[in-house]
Amino acid sequence: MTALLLNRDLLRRALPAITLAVLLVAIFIKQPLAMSQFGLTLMLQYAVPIALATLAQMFVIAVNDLDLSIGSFVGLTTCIAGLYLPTEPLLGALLLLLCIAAYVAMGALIHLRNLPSIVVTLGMSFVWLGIAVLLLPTPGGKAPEWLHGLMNLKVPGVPFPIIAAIVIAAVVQIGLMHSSYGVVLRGTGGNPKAVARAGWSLLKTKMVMFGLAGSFGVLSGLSLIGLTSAADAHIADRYTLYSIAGVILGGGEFIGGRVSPVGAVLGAITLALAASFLIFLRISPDWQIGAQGAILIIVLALRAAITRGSAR
Amino acid sequence: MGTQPEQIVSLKGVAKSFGAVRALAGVDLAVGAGECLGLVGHNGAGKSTLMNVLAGTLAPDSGAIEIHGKDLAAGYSVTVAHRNGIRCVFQELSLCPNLTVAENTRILHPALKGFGWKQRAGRLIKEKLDEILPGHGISPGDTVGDLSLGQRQMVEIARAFTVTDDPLHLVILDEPTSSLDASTAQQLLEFVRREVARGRSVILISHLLGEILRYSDRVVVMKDGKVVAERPADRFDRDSLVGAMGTVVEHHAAVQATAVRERSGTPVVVRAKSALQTDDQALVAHRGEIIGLAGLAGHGQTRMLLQVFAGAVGRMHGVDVQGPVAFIAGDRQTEGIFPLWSIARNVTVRSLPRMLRHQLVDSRREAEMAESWKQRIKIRTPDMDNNILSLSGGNQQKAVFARALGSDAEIVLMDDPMRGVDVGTKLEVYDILRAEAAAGRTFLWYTTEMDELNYCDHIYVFRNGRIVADVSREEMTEQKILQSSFKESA
Amino acid sequence: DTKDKKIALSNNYAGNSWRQAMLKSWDKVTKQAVADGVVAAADPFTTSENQVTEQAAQIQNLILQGYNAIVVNAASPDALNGVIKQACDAGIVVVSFDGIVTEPCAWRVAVDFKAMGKSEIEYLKENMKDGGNLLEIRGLAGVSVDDAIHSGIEEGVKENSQFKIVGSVHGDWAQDVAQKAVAGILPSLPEVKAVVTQGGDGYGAAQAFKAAGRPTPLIIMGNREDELKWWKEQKDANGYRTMSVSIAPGVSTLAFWVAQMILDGQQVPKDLTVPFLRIDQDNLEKSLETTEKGGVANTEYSLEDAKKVVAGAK
Amino acid sequence: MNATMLRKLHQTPWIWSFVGAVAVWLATIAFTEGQGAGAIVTAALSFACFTVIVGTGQMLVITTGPGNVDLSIPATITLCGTVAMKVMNEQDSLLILGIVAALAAGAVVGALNYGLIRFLRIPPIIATLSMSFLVQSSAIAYNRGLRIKPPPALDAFTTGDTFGVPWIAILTVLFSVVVGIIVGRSYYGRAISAIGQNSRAAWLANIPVERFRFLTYVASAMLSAICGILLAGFSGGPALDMGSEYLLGSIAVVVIGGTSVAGGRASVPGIWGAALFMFLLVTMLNTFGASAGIRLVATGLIIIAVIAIAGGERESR
Ligand SMILES: Nc1ncnc2c1ncn2[C@@H]1O[C@H](COP(=O)(O)OP(=O)(O)OP(=O)(O)O)[C@@H](O)[C@H]1O
Ligand SMILES: Nc1ncnc2c1ncn2[C@@H]1O[C@H](COP(=O)(O)OP(=O)(O)OP(=O)(O)O)[C@@H](O)[C@H]1O
Ligand SMILES: [Mg+2]
Ligand SMILES: [Mg+2]
Repeated sequence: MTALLLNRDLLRRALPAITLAVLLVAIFIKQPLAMSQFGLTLMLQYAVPIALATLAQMFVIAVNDLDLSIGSFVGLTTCIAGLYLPTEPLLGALLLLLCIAAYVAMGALIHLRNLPSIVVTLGMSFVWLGIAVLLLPTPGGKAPEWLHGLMNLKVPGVPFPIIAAIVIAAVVQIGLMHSSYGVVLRGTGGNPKAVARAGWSLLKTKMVMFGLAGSFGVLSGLSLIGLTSAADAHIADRYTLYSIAGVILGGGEFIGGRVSPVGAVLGAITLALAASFLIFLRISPDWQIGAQGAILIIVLALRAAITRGSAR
Repeated sequence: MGTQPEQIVSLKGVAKSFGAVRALAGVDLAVGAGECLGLVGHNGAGKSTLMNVLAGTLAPDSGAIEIHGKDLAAGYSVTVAHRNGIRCVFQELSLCPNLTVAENTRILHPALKGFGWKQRAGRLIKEKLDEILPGHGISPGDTVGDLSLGQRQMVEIARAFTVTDDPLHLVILDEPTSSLDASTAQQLLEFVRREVARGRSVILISHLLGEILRYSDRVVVMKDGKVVAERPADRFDRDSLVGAMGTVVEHHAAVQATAVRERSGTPVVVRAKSALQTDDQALVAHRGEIIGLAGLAGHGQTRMLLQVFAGAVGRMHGVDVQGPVAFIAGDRQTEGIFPLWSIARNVTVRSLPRMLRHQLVDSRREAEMAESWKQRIKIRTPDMDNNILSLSGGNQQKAVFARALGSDAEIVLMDDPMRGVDVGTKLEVYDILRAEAAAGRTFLWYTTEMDELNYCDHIYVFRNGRIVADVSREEMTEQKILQSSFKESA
Repeated sequence: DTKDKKIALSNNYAGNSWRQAMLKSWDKVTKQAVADGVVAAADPFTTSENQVTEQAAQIQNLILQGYNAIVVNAASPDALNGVIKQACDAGIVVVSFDGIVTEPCAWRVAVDFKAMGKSEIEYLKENMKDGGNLLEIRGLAGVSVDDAIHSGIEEGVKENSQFKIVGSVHGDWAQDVAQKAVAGILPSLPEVKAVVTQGGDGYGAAQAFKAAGRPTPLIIMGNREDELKWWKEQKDANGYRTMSVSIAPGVSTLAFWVAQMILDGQQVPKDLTVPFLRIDQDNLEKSLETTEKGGVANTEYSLEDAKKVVAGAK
Repeated sequence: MNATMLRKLHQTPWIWSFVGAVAVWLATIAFTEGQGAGAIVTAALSFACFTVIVGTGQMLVITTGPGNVDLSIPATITLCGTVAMKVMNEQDSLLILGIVAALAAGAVVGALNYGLIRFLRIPPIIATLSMSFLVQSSAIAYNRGLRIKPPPALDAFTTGDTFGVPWIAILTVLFSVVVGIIVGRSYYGRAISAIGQNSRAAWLANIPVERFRFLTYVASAMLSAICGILLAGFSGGPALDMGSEYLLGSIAVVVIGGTSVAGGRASVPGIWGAALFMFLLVTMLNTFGASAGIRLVATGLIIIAVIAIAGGERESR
């Protein structure tokens, strides 16, 4: 009985990894070329900024909120990075810090006025986009050299995106899941009243979590412009939905503070790879969009099948 | 207990109102070192409110909070309370379900940080759990959400007694035994006595007067926001205590008077077999019977009730139910109340299909039902349109009770439904149950209180998800039930 | 000789009629080319949203798949440069069209959107001698095409002070959004003599004017069949005059032939310009005839056309 | 007196969306010195209808509990608008058939949404998002974005008005009244509120949880279908991107209108207030002639301001 329970729990935790593995195998079968350092680097490069954005979303979801602005926020940070970092690095860094501060303030506002985060972040998504359009009415800007170099780093033997993903996942996993303050942060999502009754400030935990979300949003923007080498206000609009999907794919839940950083990173990579897989399948353009939906459904249905199969 | 021990806390003239409701009308309360103070009173008397004030989670409207002789009322907060060695186990549990047992321990102790904190937290809570309840089967790595209600209660209590940096002088236990079975409760209370012997103080709130009388040194009785009696425990007996609470007792003898009925006299309305059952033993209920589900907590009684419920509203293998059912949840927080709704809506939700006129809910009939149950089961509120959360815990439970009793259900499933209900109300509810049973309603009643089994016509004892004994009313003795509860199943 | 070369189309959006017509033209022309053995394959790929990152990932996968040339309609002129460079480095010919890219290693089959915007004002200059108030319907803020067309219009207005833009709304290139925005701003505007648009919003604007009970101004159309049909009705009823301009969806086929020529080893300059497709009062009927019902006025290109464009650029 | 009024205000958070709507309208006509005051309201009324219709569906879904949301609304609008126009084929005689076909298509989408959520246990947000991709593809494959004119009767109906009050607005107000009654006083309304607060407690209170969830998702998709038909009639034919602005728009009006995001509490009048507010806000900023960037920033800040003034959900213990 307990063995079965343990097993199911283990399975549940391993699910994001299993899903990813299945997808990778399918890709390798369809396109053996992908199974090389070059191939993996190409396929996974763009998963890095998505993974960072997904982690940003995860911090917010962990305290029972939802961030509908992360996509346009990442867009804005690419604009700031593209415009100022190469020429006026200090100003650029300052502006990026200001962005993070705005996120902290957003968390404080949501907590103090007890507002639905969906509306506040929806409103902020307009604000971010508006500022980005004001800064950069038409795509342009340029990634600073060091950033471009970093994102295109070649490490012999291992594709760089994989190293990046492991490092990112490990740092957040330790910080949030194993550190002692991480417990308080997650507890805020699980039972805020209990955390408050133990004498912790909920305002502070909210602000910390939103600050972390903002920081990872900035990192996502930086890594993104390092790849694209130019900025665009709309560059990451899609990240909002992707990041939410990534968190859920990674085993997170919308309420109750149940999240998994490693899962979220795996979820983000899975999403990125799912799109690649579709391209290898060569579906008629009419159904290429639909196939994206279908693959999401299949991936998640797989989860359901595994958890249910083991539950019996 | 003759000499007055050193005082730890002393509340003076504490008053608190919620809108029109005067929850505390100037209360004085003092706790000495090394004392177990029993606090009793009817549902809504103001016990939890007073404890919330003491724990720093609720600011009083007026009054002094003296700790070790110093008035700290200004700027009093949870942190101040903790720093002064006061902890509280609240009536509604305060653990984070997404965290592990060890992590929940860490939440209470800012000092548990740095390298290896997880091991330290785990050790701390494990030692305490072992001390209270050897063989508890809870590991520090378990996620709290996966534990049963009783286990969660154990964890929270054990957590309250762990010590790191801050001193620990007083632990408030607000109905700690409500979700525990009798033997676990006993172990817990023995532990409380040991702590008290070590010089710690405990405030114990309970509606099980036996516990109060046996384990506390001094008893304080509250009524309508005031302290109405205060005496050493040995100067109270059950009747005088009940009398002090303002309840008139006349029912006691009546229990034995119900005639024992022939089992086969009425048709079978429920037949259910547990999935874990290896033999043919099934739970059977005839119309008009009160069936008791006994055994230690968490041995499959709730699961059986859920199984019967699922069988009644849908289809379920091994379950045959004749007639509409209603369910009374004991874990009211997670499966009972609708927190956004008024008390009235919480009461009527199960009966809405009956209250439709032209497909719309008839608000007059709804109000009528709410009002009549307010009277019958004595829900203490100025207005049934108030939010359900404005009720005291016991009164919330009464609303959940009223929901089922007021419905058209012929079979009522009760999952330890008296949790937190005060003595007076309990006695009245027992009367209602018997009257309803006589009128043909069937009750399946899981209870952790041995006394309540006296009201049952037939009892099934559960162990490890199985029925291990099938006891009729005549054969029933406490001895027999306990024996079967511990018996390794055949 | 390109008969075993493979060409891919990387498209970033398929959610409007223009893109659908573009895909259809591609399909028609390249199927024939494959059947004739000109190239081995010409597969179209499209992403669901107008997103740089999705398209970048898509192009990277196309690189992996070993295509010899990639024809791109890009989501952003600059932001795809990273991946375009990767493609070039892998020896792949990249030809961008419509949404062009600035990466120097790629070819561009460009439409001068700025000139297109300016041509709208120039038309008005000739047909509306005493000038007047203009309403501008723009596309999606922050996107380069919107900015280019807008700057053309702006420049035109600056040079012709008889015109004044009294209102400007963003219609996001979606018919219903444009209609909504126009309907909202219209009551507060003085008399509007003409509406300048970015394509496809003309009919919605006409509806909004009708709903508000205002006289119908001169509305520049965007080659959609419903716009042309409405124009024709007005023309027959009261001699309504306007013009219609847009980029032909079939430009994808031109880009295809350019890619084929490059693969064939021919010298092709990096920057090519295609004229936009313009419909005037006199060729309205003819264009309407050849436009699919509910579709967009279109022209498809042949190899000869492509050669002419290339020769013209040399 | 003042205090009780304040408390009342606090209990009806949807008031604020109307206050916001009136405020931006006043600001607009102050700018134009009164010009077009009535016409702006007329326009707002007709465009708000579409948002209100899909917003109502979204509200029902959101009310059934945290995490429940319908992201397939835009694609469903597109598909059903296309199906309707294609079946109607510009003929009044086929009007009814077209409506039935579109509604049926909507019902199928809703049922599939529910199926993904229930049987494959996919979280609603992803289930409906995935579904929307499939639905969008179906719309593309079905008609490839060609624009089919609505039949004259539909055109006339959707654009008609009486004394400046659009017919569809009258109809939509009636519809809202009916939904208001259903949500407030029918068994279904009570049940989804219960499910939204605590679905397990609802199940234990004998509420047929899954049946009502199914109904809710189907209702949302069918309302999208109705919106698709009306929108196609109103704007002269369906387009592939015709629903895209309702993705976030439908959620925004629901939440600004005072419905609880965490589920359990619905507010029908609030949807109207919020829909009018959103339209008038864009109109105001357009009228002021602000640049796109400023417009976006102001839109965001004003939305946040309105919701912050209205205040969040109170906690009662
Ligand atoms: N947040 C609140 N809003 C309104 N009324 C409240 C609130 N909290 C408590 N009350 C009221 O205060 C009174 C005292 O409640 P309290 O919870 O202290 O009772 P109790 O003695 O603990 O009862 P029980 O035995 O049922 O737990 C009750 O009448 C209750 O309805
Ligand atoms: N055996 C069970 N134990 C606990 N919870 C259950 C059980 N079965 C169902 N539930 C909970 O109740 C919800 C509703 O279940 P159920 O299938 O009975 O709904 P229903 O609305 O009655 O279905 P139908 O529309 O077919 O009548 C489930 O989603 C689940 O959360
Ligand atoms: Mg209490
Ligand atoms: Mg059922």
